[in-house]
This record gives sequence, structure tokens and C-alpha cells, in this order.
Amino acid sequence: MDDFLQTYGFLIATMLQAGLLGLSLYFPLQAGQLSLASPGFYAVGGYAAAIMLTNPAFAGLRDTLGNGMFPLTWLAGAVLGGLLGVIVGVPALRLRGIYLALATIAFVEILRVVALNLTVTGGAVGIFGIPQAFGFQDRWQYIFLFLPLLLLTLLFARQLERSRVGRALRAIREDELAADAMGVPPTQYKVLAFVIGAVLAGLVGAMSAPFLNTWNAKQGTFDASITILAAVLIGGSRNIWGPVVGGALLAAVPEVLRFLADWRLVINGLVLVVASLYLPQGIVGALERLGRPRPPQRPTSAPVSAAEVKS
Amino acid sequence: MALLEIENLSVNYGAIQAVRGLSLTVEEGEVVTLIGANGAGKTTTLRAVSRLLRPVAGSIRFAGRDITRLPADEAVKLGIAQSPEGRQVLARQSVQDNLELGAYTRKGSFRADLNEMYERFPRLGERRDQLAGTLSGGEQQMLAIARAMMSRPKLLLLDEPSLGLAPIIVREIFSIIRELNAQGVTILLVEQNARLAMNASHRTYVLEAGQLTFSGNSAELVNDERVLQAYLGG
Amino acid sequence: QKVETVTIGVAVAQTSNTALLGQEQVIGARFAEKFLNGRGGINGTPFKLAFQDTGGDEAGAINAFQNLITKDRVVGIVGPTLSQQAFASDPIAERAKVPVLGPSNTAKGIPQIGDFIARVSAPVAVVAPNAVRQALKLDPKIKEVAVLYAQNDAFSTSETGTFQQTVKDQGLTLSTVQRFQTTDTDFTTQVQAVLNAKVDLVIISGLAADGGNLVKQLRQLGYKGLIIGGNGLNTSNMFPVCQKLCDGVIIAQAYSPAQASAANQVFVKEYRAQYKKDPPQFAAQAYAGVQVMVEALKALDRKKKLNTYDLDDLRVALNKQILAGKYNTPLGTISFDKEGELIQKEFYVAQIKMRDAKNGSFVYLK
Amino acid sequence: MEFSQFVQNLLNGLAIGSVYAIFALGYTLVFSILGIINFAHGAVFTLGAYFTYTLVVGEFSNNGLLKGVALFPDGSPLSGNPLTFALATLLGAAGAGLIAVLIERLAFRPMRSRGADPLLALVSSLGVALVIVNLIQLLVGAEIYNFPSDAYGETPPALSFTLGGKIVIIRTVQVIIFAVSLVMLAVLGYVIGRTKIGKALRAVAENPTTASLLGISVDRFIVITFFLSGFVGGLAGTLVGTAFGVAGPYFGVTYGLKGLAVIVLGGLGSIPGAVLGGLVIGLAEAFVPAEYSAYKDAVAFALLFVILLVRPQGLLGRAAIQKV
Amino acid sequence: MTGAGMTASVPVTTDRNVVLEARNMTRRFGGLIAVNDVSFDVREGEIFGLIGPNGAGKTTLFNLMTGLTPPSSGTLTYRGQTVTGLQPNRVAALGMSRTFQNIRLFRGLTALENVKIAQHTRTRAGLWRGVLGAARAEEAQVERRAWELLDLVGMGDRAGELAANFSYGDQRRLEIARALATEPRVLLLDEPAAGMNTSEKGQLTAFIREVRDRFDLTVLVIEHHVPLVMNLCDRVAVLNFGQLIAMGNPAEVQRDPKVIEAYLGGE
Ligand SMILES: Nc1ncnc2c1ncn2[C@@H]1O[C@H](COP(=O)(O)OP(=O)(O)OP(=O)(O)O)[C@@H](O)[C@H]1O
Ligand SMILES: Nc1ncnc2c1ncn2[C@@H]1O[C@H](COP(=O)(O)OP(=O)(O)OP(=O)(O)O)[C@@H](O)[C@H]1O
Ligand SMILES: CC(C)C[C@H](N)C(=O)O
Ligand SMILES: [Mg+2]
Ligand SMILES: [Mg+2]
Repeated sequence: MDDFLQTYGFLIATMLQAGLLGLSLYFPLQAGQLSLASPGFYAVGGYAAAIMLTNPAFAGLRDTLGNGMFPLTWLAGAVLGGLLGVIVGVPALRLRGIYLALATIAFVEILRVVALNLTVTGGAVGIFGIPQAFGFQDRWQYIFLFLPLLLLTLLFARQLERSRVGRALRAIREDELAADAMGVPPTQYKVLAFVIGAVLAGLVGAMSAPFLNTWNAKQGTFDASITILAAVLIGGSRNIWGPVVGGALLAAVPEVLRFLADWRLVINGLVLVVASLYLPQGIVGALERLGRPRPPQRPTSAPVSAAEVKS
Repeated sequence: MALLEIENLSVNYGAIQAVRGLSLTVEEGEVVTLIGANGAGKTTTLRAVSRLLRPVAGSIRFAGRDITRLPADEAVKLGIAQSPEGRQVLARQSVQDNLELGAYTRKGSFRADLNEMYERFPRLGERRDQLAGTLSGGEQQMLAIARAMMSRPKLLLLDEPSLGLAPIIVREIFSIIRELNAQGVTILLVEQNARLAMNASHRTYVLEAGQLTFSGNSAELVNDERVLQAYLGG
Repeated sequence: QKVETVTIGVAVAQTSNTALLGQEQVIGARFAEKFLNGRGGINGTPFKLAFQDTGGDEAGAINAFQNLITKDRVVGIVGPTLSQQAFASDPIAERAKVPVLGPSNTAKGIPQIGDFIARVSAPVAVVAPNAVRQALKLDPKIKEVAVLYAQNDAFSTSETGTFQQTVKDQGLTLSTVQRFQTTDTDFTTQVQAVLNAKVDLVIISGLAADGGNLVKQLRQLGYKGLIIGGNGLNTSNMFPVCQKLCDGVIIAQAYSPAQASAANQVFVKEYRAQYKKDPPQFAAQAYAGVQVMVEALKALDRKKKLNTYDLDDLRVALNKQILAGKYNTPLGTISFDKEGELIQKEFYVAQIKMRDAKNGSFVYLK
Repeated sequence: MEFSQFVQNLLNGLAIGSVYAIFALGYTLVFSILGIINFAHGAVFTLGAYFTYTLVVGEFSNNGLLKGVALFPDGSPLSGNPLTFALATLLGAAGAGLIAVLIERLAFRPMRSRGADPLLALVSSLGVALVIVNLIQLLVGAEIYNFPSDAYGETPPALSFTLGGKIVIIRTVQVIIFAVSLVMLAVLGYVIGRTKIGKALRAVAENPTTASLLGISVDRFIVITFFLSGFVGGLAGTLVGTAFGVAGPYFGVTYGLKGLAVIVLGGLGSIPGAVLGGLVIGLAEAFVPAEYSAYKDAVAFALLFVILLVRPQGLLGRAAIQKV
Repeated sequence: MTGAGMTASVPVTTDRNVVLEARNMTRRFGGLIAVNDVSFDVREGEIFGLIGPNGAGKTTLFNLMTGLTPPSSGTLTYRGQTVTGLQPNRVAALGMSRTFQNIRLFRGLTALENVKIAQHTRTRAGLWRGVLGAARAEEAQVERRAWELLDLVGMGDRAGELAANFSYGDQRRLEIARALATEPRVLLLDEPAAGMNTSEKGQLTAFIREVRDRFDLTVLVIEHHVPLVMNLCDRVAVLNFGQLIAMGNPAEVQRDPKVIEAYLGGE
């Protein structure tokens, strides 16, 4: 068991982390917004944490807070992510589909180049020697951070979906114009969904900096954007479990295929092709189809409408 | 010989059986009406004939040839054209491009037909360069019908052609139906405006919940109690 | 658990963009396995290499290390390819108390990651200045210098710092500094700036493809002066890119096939026999990494049979032994300071000489 | 800025831009018909270059499974002369075209018939790209290959002229790339804009079901599109390869992001848009002053961001039609 | 928006019963004037018909009134409040709701959800109250109303079906239910009877009256089916080429030669 955790603990934590990033993309997607900005917020969150945990400027704070520093970095990551989310989201969300996707990728790229050029971010080398959260010794211990966060996020997402706000997001996804005409203000909710995703990604980034020991500009790139999107689609983009399953799976496949040595990435590619061909609604979508959806139940207390008029 | 023979046709959408064991024929040179309540399966039937939907059972024969498994574009080449429900104009193309695409399967010039359409529907003529997607609903409907006619089909399928049209244009449509028929075009017509349609057709089929309930001579059915009640508003 | 067969881990980039460099390392390590086992392995017992692909990113390196440490149960690890990866994965080995030898990590701060981390790759600060000194020897009139570097590459940015410092130290003028990306292909803008600055020395820090293109475009567009290439250009992989135009590029070396030691001469001979070309630096360093591990193991084994060790103890002992020893490798005689930093005597400067469009060699300068 | 510098920047921008443009042409073609981003385009582009290389050189070195295999023991009949090189390039492009068709068959068509989310095509094409890139690496290694330097015969490597006493230079290869991308633009533009085929293609692009209802064979047009896209991409791969070397299996993939930026900036699905977008981004990069060159990529993307905010459908893209 | 002179040319109504006042509403598309200087009043509780040839500008006028298309000039006031310039969702919140000629349901959602969503402006729960489950009562209310409305249009037993799977005529009914869910005071129906057969059209007439009475609505309806219009509407306005060419009670309008020529067609 110990060996298992030693070998695969990092992978499992990475899978959880990927699931979280998938969810960060899922929130805007619920409102039909194809935003690929998550790696940008993730990178920013990570930098915030890495800087707070290594930069001499924060030495005093670190000494005072001890392990309390870590939650503070999370807060910083989340807040920074959220702020940037508003700044980018408000103008960008006038765009649609691939155009929005590209605008958000542009944002990720701009951030990357800026990070390469700043000194606080350590330039291209990045920041290394990041202290371990709560004195964690092994990678698998990060499961203690990512798993609760994932569960909380799932709970949040589920509750959101069942709420008035969740309905509004879905309406916008289905038909923005009709949603508007039915009283749902699209801009406001699109920005909200976008910012929720940004906060989550920033938070995950802040947790990930110690997890990876080092942080650099390669953490937020176009490739990451595409990988996360692929994870969401493979998992299923219509159900909160989709991004989680997809993220976990895509993180795991190349590792599980290690025994194939040189062929592993070829096969990894084939897995992607086959999965997208045979699971057009994603894995969770396919599972959902097995169990037929429960027809909605009439509220029991409802007084049967007296004047039932057949049109 | 019947131009169109549908035998035992069943079409499903996933678990929903939209058409069940439907058989009908349309003779060459006939106008046939298909009526039925919302959701009866009329559109589904037409889409199956156009080969947009794959039946789960039954067969469709056109001019003696089995077309049950033919791709949709091949069906057009054989001479089947449809003015579909929801109009389906190509929104980003101009009115003229839509019409020209209607004649896609034809060889040789179709200028004359184009001009004819513009004469029949002057509104389309005025708007020939407008993107079809910005036309009003009724204008789009005219375009869809005109586009279907552009291929000079042997069999014309019209799915609720009068939908969204002003009375004056509805009248035009029905006179076109008569004219085309006089020129030998066979027409299968789905209409909610049942009285008009039946008056313009030879025979009528009545569809209910995916099944044929009865059929007969239009002139007779127009006075049939059951039809009067259900479809002609008493 | 006692150690039955001794396995040494090799974690380098066998896929991704970085594979271009990793491939040479794989060859070097494989070669060491075959060659050293052919000569009796560890005092008569053959050792095994376990390869784990790191890809080009941090997570890949961590996964590779974890696999080597727990699944392959290696005694030590040679890897990873990039310094950036090392910053992520070396702490893993450090905490697991597994000795690591960086075969190509040249950035500042690598051995300082921990007690178990050492490297056989000399840091840029040591290697790079040699090239500038050599260039001045070739052309004492050099005054104006242009420096170009790949700003998205960690190693190139740290190398360029050294180069720029050296330029200043040598009393030269740094006329222009130009940046590019390793993924760039068109360098007209940078070349233009260089040409406008009328420099007589150009120093490039980048990787093979971009560096090669830069050299090519500099020459094509009319630059006539000397060119120095950094560590990333130190591979024959650059030849197909700039072809004949590679001619004359000066590259500081941590390794030379001409190095006179017996260890190297045997290595070169065997390598040539198998691959029909001189071993490149990255292959030589990977070879040296494996060799150092093997020799340290031999020394341990002589004191106490390896199969009597617990794996954990062996790793700790091995680390001590690595740092204590002196090794006759193809890189010359090397040893480590107490932090694990490489102590290497000889460095070289070579100039590229192209025989034809595809084939060339590094000609070592005195 | 001095005039000569301005001209030089302009030339540089056009040169960089035409590389982006030539990459983007095939990319946008598939998008315009299927509305999907084909991430495998970069890989097909790479393959074009490798195919041509195989035809003119016929052997690979050290690191792959194909080491030591010599296709032409006596030297390739297609090497050593610009004409045969051109032929090899066309054959290589055709090969890439066929691969593109194969990709459509295996990775896109089944998805279409299952009514999958079009975004999913992105995943499947990503998978294809992964397969191709890693297969290339397995077969011929990660090393850099280059075409014989006499591919274009005795042309000088660079052209130069003086302007106001200053020398302005441009590499010959880039002039060739620029010219070829304009020719491709003209041909594709003509076919799509002016012919019956083009009209049918546009119909397929807009609504395949309706197109088939008009008698247009959707599948056939999609195959044609993929072939064209692969052909154009493969051709571009060889051309860019002659300019910069075939820098390993990832050679084409690295253009993916810029290519995407280019087609979005130009307006998705617009053929002239792809060229215009390429040139605009190329020029933007070229005009970044040398001291800010570190921010070059950021400038290009910032420009993209800003232009999209002003014109949400890209430069030459057409706004979505929303008739209520 | 409107020049003072233009508004001044139309007498401001003093009729207390007027809910909607359209003044000089105009909309151009390039060179085309789709709606041309249209002014009219709609009175509380009436069923107001809007007819005219295809392309006359009826749908465009609805779009102007509900904020989906900004007018080139002119204003609309609803109970004294200016509506033009507001976003569609604000207009909906004010109490004007509509159906679409080209049906625009939330196709991928169930009938029930379609109707629940439309209650957005009548409910309050924000992000946190929703996520923390603190809006139970409100949710229960939303649910109940949704079922009532589905029952009202006879779809109570199909609540869980996706809107996309409904046939054309059924989708129209669902759209009406959805529009009603916004609790409008003014309901705008764009060709509600399209796709229904003659007897269904008859039922629809009764249904519209019924909802008007039950929910105290003012109804504007665009329709080409003349018998329905004549039967249903209290007053009818006729548009042609964007201009108002006639207005009055159905019988008058039907006799108007301009209307016969442009729209009804003579025998
Ligand atoms: N895309 C679809 N998916 C699932 N079910 C569908 C789909 N299209 C139609 N149906 C169902 O199939 C049945 C037949 O529909 P069809 O559209 O053929 O009816 P119709 O007779 O044309 O009705 P209408 O007069 O309303 O147009 C209906 O019950 C409908 O709900
Ligand atoms: N976005 C647009 N661009 C150009 N023209 C438009 C646009 N929207 C509408 N039009 C034109 O404006 C005119 C009015 O259209 P509208 O949809 O209001 O007509 P309508 O009266 O509702 O007709 P129908 O009865 O056919 O639905 C039409 O001729 C239409 O072509
Ligand atoms: C392979 C080398 C170019 C790697 C480089 N020396 C580094 O430390 O990252
Ligand atoms: Mg129908
Ligand atoms: Mg209308």
C-alpha cells in the first residue's frame, strides 16, 4: 500500500488536480462559454503561492504564520484568479464559440510571456525550492488537499446546477437570445460563471506550486488549455462528473501506458481518437444513457390546477 | 405505376416511434395530401422519403426503384425535392444562391426557371442579393418552396407550404401546385390548412400517432364526419 | 529486502520536443550499460538500467522518478534532461533518499536542491566564458558583441546571463541583446538588429533547431563575423539545419572526443564503431553519469557485498560514495564537491567544420 | 523610424506572415466546411515535409526504426534539380492530402454520423496528431532533417537592395513562400468563391442536412475538402521545411497555436482571412521594436484580443446571422 | 432618440387605459426600412392583432418592442415608462413577454425546465442562497407554477421530454407556456397558430382569451390566419412595407380596400 501510494500517489493527486481544472472550465461551459483561460488563472495562482512561499519579501509573514501561510496562499490564488477573471471576462464574454476560446488563449499566452519577462516570477527558470505544504513529505499527501477541494467543488457545482442561477446558466447555453428575452441577463451570468472557474483555477494553482516543487511559465500554456478541454469533452461536458472523470483519465492514461515504452504516446493518441468516436457524449454521458433519466415528479403537495384548460 | 410506394414504413427517433407501419402510394401525376394532428408523423414521413431519416422497417420505392437505403443527395438526383418544415434556407447565402443551389443537380442553364421564380414571388426578386437568413419568416417560406421547384423534380414534397404566408401568397402557392401538377409533377403535400389542401389534391391520407387511420378521395373525405371534426374545425 | 540485481534508473526525455536531446542521452546510457557490463559490470555482476520517459514537462519527470524509485527499485537515478524538470523531480529523490546525477542540468542551483543531488554536467557559469575567451584569441579585434537567446528556455536564459557577464568582464561592448522563442523559425528581425549594430561577434543561447536556423539566417543575410553557440547548440543535430553555413561556429564544450584519457579514447572508439560518428556531449555526459554510479557501486561492493544491503541503505551509501570518489570518465577526471557540484578540470572549445551539407565535426581548438 | 527600416520591417513581416498564412490556409479550409478545428493539421503539415524528404533523400539516420533503410541505394532520382524537387514537393503534398482524407475517414466521419458534439472533433484530431507525431519519432527519430541545399537550384540565398543608403535584405525562400501563398489564395479563393463547387461547399459548410436535400453529396465534398487541406498543408510543410529545416516531429505542431490565432483573427472559414490574418500577425511581430522583442508573442496575442473585441467575427469573418 | 418634433406630431394619449404607446418607431436595415414611423396605442386588456403581408415588418416591430432589436428611432412606453433602449431581460422584467415566429425554445432542456427558467425575473435566489439550499420555498413555488403552466397548455404529462423532440405545433404551445411563466402583463404572440390545423386554431382562439382573462393580460398577436384574427382580436393594425396602413376593429379592417389589395387578395 505504501509503495502503491509512493508510486502512484503523485499520479492520483495529479488526476484529482486535473479533475479540478476540468471543473474550472466546466463552469463557464455551463453557460455555453468555451473559455480556455483556466491555465492562465492556474498559473497566476501558482505564481502567487510560489512567490509568497519563497520570496524574501514575505519572510516575515511566513515566520509569523507558519503553516497558516498555506491557506493564505490559497486565498491569494483564488482572489487573484477571480480579479483577473473579471478583468478578462467582462470584455471577452462578448465573444462567442471559438472566438471566445481564442481570446482566452490569447490571455493565457500574454500571461505566459509576461511571466517569462518578470523577475519576481523567476523569468524562464521560474521559481524553485518551494516549501512543502504542512511539511508534507510525499506527493500522495497532496491528496489531502485536492480531494476535499474536489468534493467541495462537486458539491458546489451540484447545488449550483439545481438552483435558479444554474438554470439561468443553462438557458444562456441553450439560447442566449431567448434567455435574455425570458428575463435572464446573459452578461451578468456569463461573467459569474467565468469568475467561478477563474477562482477555482487560481486556487488549484496555489495548491499546485508546492505540489510540483517548482513553478514556471510552462505551467500555463496553450497545450494545457487544450488538454483540459479534451478532458472535459472526453469525460462529458454536460454533467459535473464529466470533467472529473475526463481529467483523471487523461492524466492517468500516459502513465498507465508506461509499460508500452516507446509506443505509449502513440497508443495514448489512439485512445483519444477511439474515445471520442465511441463516446460522443463523453464517458459520463454514455453512462447516463444507460440509466434512463427519471421523469420529473410532480410536486406532491401541488394542488391540481383547477382550471385545467386544454388548448 | 405508382411513382412513390411506401410499404410498412416505421421510423424511430431513439426510443420514440414516430411512424409505425405506414403504407401509402402516390401515383404519377397525382397530388396527395397527408394530414394529421401535431406530432402525428407527417414530417417524419416526408423526411424518410427524402432519405434524411433511416427507417427501422419497411420500404420506399420510387419509380419502381427501391430507395430505402439511398443517400439523400441521390434521391434528389432521381427527382425528389422537398420544401422542408422549418424552411431550412441557407441563412448565410443570398436568395439567389439559395435558388441556384436548388438547381444543383441540373445540367445546363436554369436562368429561365430563376426568372420564373422571381416572377411568381416578386418579393424574392426584390431581395435576390439579401442573405436568406435575414428574410422575414414568410419570405423564407417562399424561398424554400421556390428552391425546391428549381430542381424540376418529378416528385415534390411540400411540408406545410402555407405556413407563415399571407393569405394572398397562400393562394399563389396553391395555384402553383395546380399548375405544376398540370405540367405532370407529382406532389405529396402535408398541410394544416386541410380544406385548401384537400381541395387541391386527388387523394388524402390521414395520419394519427404515426399510423394511417384512413384515406380516400379528397373530394369525398372533405365531407367526412371524422375529418370535419378533427381537422376542419367542425 | 536485500538488493538482488542492481538497477540504475535513467529518466530522460524520450518523447516531446525535448526528445531531440533526450535521444542522445538514451544512446549514451545504453552504451554505458553495454560497455560497462561487457567489462564485468559491478565486480563481475552485471547491472541493469531502467528507463522511464520524462517527456518534456515537470509532472512527467516526477512520475518517472516515482516509478524508478518505487517500482523499478533503482539504486540511483541519472536524469532528468532539463533543469526545470530537475527542480520538480529532484526534491522527490531527495526526500526518498535516492542519489541523482543530473546528466545535462546546467542551471544554477541544481546540486543545492539537496544532499542526494549531484550532476556530471558543468554549470554554464563555468563552461560558457571559455568560448568568449577563445573567440578573442581567434580575433583580438572584436569589440562589439550581439547576444541572442531563447527567452522561453530556462537554460538559455541562464546561460545568456553568463555570456553577457563575460562580455562585460572582457571589456567588450554589448551592442544588442535579442530574444526569441525556441519555437521560432524566422529570425529576420533579430538578424536585422544584429546587422544594424555592426557587431563582430554574435553569441547565441538556444537549442539546436532555433539556434541552427539563427546561424543559417545570420549567414544568409550577410553576417560575416564570428558566432558563438551555447550548450544547446552543442550537438550535431544542428548540422542539418544550417548545413554548410554552420561552418565556423564556436562552441564551448564540457566534453571533447579528442580528450586524451584512456577512458575517453576507448569510449570514442567503440562509439564510432557503432554509430559512425563522434559521440556528442549529451551522450558522453549520460555515459559518464552511469559510469560514475557504476564505479561508486563497485567501490561499495568491494567494501561490503551489494546483495547484503537493504535498498534504502544502499542508496544512502551510494550517495556518500559518489560524492567521495574520483572518476576517470570520457569527460576527463571528475569529482564532486560536498554539495554535489561537479569538479571538472578540462573544458574545451570547438569550432564546427562542415565537410559537406550534412556531415561535419567539432574541431577542437587549443 | 527610417524609411529603409520601415521597408525592412514590412518585408520581414510579410515573410513571417506568409509562413503563418500558408500554414493557416489548409487549417481554415477544414474549419470553413466542417466548423471544426483540426488539430491534426500541424501533423499533416509535418508529414508533407517528411514525405518530400523521403522522396528526395530516401534515408534517415540514427534514432528511429527506419535507420539504415535506404530507399534509393543509388541516390534519389528526384534530387539535385529544382524541377524534380518541385515534383517531389507535389507528390509529398499529395501524400499529405491522402493522409488527411484517411484522417477524415477514420477520425471524423464516424463521429459525424453519430451526431457528436463538433467540439469533440478537436479531441479526436488531437489524438491523431499525437499518433502521427510519435509515429514519426519512432520511425525516424526526433532529429532535424533538411532538404538538400540545392532544392531551388542556383538561386542566391538572399536578395538585397539599397534604400536611402541602407541595405534592405530578404531571404529568397521567403519570397517563394510569399508568392506560393498568394497563388494558393488565388486558386482556393477562385474555387470557393466563384465556382459551382465552391457554392456547394459553402452550402455543406452551412448546413449539411440541407445541402444533401439539395442533391449535394456531403461526404464527397468533405473528402475533397480534406484532400485540399492536406495537400495545401503538405505543400506548406515542405516549403517551410526548405526555409527552416524540418525540425523534428513537432515541427508542424508548433505552428498550431499561431495558425489558430491567424484563422481566428482573419475570420473563421474565410480563405482570404487566413492570409490577411497571417500577414497582420507577421507584421505586428516585425514591427515590435527590438528592445521589446521579448514581448513579441504577447504583442501578437494582445492584438488578436483587441481586434476581436472590436470585430468579434475576425477581420474578414461574417457576423453570425440572428434573425429573430 | 426621437426628435422632439416627431413626438410632438402625435397627440399624447390621456386615455388611462393605455398600456403601450408606440411613437414613430422606425427601423432600418441598410437601405431597407423594415418598420417605418409606426405609432399606435394598445389598451389594457385588449387583444390587439397585427397583420400584414410577408415582410411588412411585423416581427421586426415585436423585436423593437421587446428590446431584441434597437429601433433606429422612435420610442415605446409601457405604462408611462420608456421601454426602448432597455435590454430584453429588463423588458421581460417589466412585464412584457413574447413568443417567437422561428420557435426559440431551449431545445436541449426539458419542457419543465423551459418553463422554470422563464420565472427568473419573478424569483430572487442568488448564487449563495441557491448553492446553500436556502431558497427551498422559492424553488417549490417555481416548480409548482411550472407544472401548472404545462398543464394549462396540456403538456403536464410530457414535462420531462426535451423541447427539441416536440413536434412543431407542440413547440408553439410550449413557447406560450414559457412566455406566461415570466408573469407578463403584456403578451406578444408571433404567429402562434402557425403549424396548427383548423380545429386546433379554433381551440387556440379560446385558449388565448382564457389566459387573457385569467392572468389579466394585454395580448398582441401577429397572425396570418384571417378567421382567427377576425374572431379573436378586439382591434387590428395592418402593416405594409413597414407602415401602418389601417387600424380598427376587425370588420372595418377586413373591408378596407388597401388591406384587401395588399394582404387579403381579391377574388
Ligand atoms: N428530432 C426528434 N427527436 C425525437 N422525437 C422527435 C423528433 N422529431 C419529431 N419527434 C417526435 O416524433 C413524432 C412525430 O413528429 P413529426 O414532426 O413527424 O410530426 P408532424 O406530424 O410533422 O407534426 P407537426 O404538425 O407538429 O409538424 C412526434 O411525437 C415528435 O415528438
Ligand atoms: N437583419 C435584417 N437585415 C436585412 N433585412 C432584414 C433584417 N431583418 C428583417 N429584414 C427585412 O425586413 C422586412 C421585415 O421583416 P419582418 O420579419 O419584420 O417581416 P414580417 O412582417 O414579420 O413578415 P412575415 O409575415 O413573413 O413574418 C423583411 O423584408 C425582411 O427581409
Ligand atoms: C539538454 C540541455 C540543453 C539542458 C540544459 N542544459 C538544462 O539544464 O536545462
Ligand atoms: Mg411537421
Ligand atoms: Mg414575421
